[in-house]
Amino acid sequence: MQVIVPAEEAKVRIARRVAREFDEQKRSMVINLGVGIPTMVAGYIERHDIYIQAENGMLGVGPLAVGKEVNRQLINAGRQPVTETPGCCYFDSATSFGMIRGGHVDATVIGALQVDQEGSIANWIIPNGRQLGVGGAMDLVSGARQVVVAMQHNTRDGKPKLVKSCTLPITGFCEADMIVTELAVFHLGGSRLVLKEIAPEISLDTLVRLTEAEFIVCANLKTMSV
Amino acid sequence: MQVIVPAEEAKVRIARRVAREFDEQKRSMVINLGVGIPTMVAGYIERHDIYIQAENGMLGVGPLAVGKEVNRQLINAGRQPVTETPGCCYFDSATSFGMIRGGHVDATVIGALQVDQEGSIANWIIPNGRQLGVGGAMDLVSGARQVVVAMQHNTRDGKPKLVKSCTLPITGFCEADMIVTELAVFHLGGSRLVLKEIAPEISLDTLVRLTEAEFIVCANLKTMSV
Amino acid sequence: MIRPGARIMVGGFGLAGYPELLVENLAACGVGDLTVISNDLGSPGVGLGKLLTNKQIRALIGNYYNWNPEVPEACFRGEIEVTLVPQGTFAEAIRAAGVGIPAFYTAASVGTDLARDKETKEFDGKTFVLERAIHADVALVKAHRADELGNLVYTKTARNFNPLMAMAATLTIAEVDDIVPVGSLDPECIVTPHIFVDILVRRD
Amino acid sequence: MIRPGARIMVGGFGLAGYPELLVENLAACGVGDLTVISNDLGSPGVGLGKLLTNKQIRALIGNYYNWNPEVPEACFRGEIEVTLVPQGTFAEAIRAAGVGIPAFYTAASVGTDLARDKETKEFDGKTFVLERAIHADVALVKAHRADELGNLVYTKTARNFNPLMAMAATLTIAEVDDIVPVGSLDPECIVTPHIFVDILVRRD
Repeated sequence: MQVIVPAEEAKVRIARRVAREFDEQKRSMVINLGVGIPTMVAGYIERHDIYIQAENGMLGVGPLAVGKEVNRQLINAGRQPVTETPGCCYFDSATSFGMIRGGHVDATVIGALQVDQEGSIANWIIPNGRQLGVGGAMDLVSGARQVVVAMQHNTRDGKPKLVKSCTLPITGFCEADMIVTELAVFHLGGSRLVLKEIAPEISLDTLVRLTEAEFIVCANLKTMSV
Repeated sequence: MQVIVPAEEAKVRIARRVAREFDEQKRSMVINLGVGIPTMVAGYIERHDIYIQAENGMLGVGPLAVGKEVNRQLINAGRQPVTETPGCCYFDSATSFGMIRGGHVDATVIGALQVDQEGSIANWIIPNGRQLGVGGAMDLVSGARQVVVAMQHNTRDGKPKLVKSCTLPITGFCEADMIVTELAVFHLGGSRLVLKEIAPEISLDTLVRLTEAEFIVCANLKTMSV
Repeated sequence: MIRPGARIMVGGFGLAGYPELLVENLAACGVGDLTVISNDLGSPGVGLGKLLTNKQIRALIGNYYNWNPEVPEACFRGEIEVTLVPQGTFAEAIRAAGVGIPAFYTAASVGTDLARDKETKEFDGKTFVLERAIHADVALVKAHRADELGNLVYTKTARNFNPLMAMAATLTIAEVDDIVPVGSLDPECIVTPHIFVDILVRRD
Repeated sequence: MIRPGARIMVGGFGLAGYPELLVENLAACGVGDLTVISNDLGSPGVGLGKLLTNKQIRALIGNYYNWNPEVPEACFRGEIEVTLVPQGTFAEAIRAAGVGIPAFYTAASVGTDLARDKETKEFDGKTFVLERAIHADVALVKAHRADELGNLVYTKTARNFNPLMAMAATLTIAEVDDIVPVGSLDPECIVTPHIFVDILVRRD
């Protein structure tokens, strides 16, 4: 299998592109970041008025804690020790998901196993008997105002993750608003997948070949900045 | 109309009798007191581990505030300025009614316009066009573990308030657990009204004459201490 | 920011914890046809009562209007529409709107006049009534202090419905006595996180 | 105080804010056949994980067990029964039990495997799933500090499910780092009022 963008570079590219999306909205936002690539997004956000919410009960999550900063009672939803930003606050899990379910969180960035061309997301379980957990994924995709999927374009063995119809158990139907991979940026418009940006390394033909989902190409297709 | 116990004395007697009920339970309790006679109950409670909850968001309501103690931002549910007891705390109205609805408040003491022989309570409105308010009465009678009705035995013009079936709009069906008037103490047992205590001034015949509701007399009928 | 016909929520219980300045301004600007969602309506000509005296109100949703006799009078003359909701249900329904719960069940009011036309359902042999969330276009709340981000803390029983209403409206305007720098409030003691607050107005 | 077959709730998220001492004691006393209601089950042999290693668990209700691979293993061997609930629904259902709401509607999980066999209903054209309150016999919670009455305050993200679980059980036992005299805690900053707490246990 041909590697177009090496995994580590791909992850950084995705995180940076998602971060830019928020920076460009030019307004104060509250966002929630899932584990993996989504957590990396925080490191690339430049604006200071973008606040990170952790669903385990915190608004104003700072960078990961290192050394003496580590406090076992101060973690993010991925169980990583984190720091505080000024003006942060704590609350119980019902209030935390109240923010999410009530539509107060401007965006959630999540990873996914599959996303289909209608924006349905599968990211909570591979039915293999070794997994048993849903976490806050279903609440987040149904509650957050904007759902950004940040994931590598294909699986490790080269299978498409952007599919016609999810074959894995669904987290939420038609919930994705934007999908960022290392090869492309898609928006969901009227339940149709629209290609907005394409990576400089590949042609549209290559992208179509690496993508099972059907998509339409935006009239104003741009080259993804990398 | 014959006055057996003058109104002011009646109110004090009722409040004192209700207070004794809580004092005798010999355990820490949280109680909620309605406006009128119920509010007076606080003044007669002797135990120090009986805490008063106000549904507008306070646990640990102290005596009414006087003089310099008055703080416009510290009131009970009847809009009276109150004081704090040590260990008091404040919370929003949803949490406050969460305590009530969730069965955490041990008892509520409320006034009533009518109570019927099945324990249904009418205390929120007289349909005369001059009233429009329900307050927390319906939440309190359905949520508190014990519902104590504290009211004068008859209306000002001598009509029975303990009736066969309420004619006024109902606050809660079969919710009363105990009824204290200046003339008698009743319990509700298996949806039947049971006379437990009778005032020293009257005979059982007189009580029956002044009470429209049917009741059974407890084998161990006591004289109400006054 | 408040248009004719808007649904507005106003915090407070009696005269404790209501946004006095914001209500004054609303009365002064005269915008009408309002639906006002509040515990009560103050007293005649006082606090929220002013909006009724000024005939700015089309409908009320709340639970206790006996402190302001102008309300039952206007209602029975047919000038305004009043929806009474038991106080605990009212608080929970506002919270529900804030936290994305469209409806919930409660035992309060089952079988009474206030549950007429409402769906009921049995759980574990007991009957409950279905209550819908109560949303608003704008919430006017009163807090004691804010930091510059909009985190809020309250004072005593002036808290009441304010933290709930802050969550339940499209736009939340908080009137505060004091604004302090970010980081001045104890993160453990913040009652309303800034995510729920859009605009701060300081009393002077 | 915890009998075989009891439904117990335990606060905590990962290893933050769980009642370490109470869980140790529960593991030491060996009481079995438990239904454990918690966010997760710690790690293998660590925290709540001990109860599974000890075979004290009959059923789990929670939302995330991937941090403890012994859970899926035991589940798929049929040794324990696991009910997964989305985390937000889980939190809200525990609160609901505490505040006397038997059931509520949420959009989370609609149409998914986790909503199978659950009732749904439309509100304003959108579908929601009916979720029942989650009660327990005993709640084991962890707070930072209590006053002698049982008012509780927490630390940072160790708060999580603890204040909710404190409301939702017949008996609530709170493990705290510190007990201070009544009146020492700021009445505005108390998170769990003492009405919800039955027993205090101080760590030494």
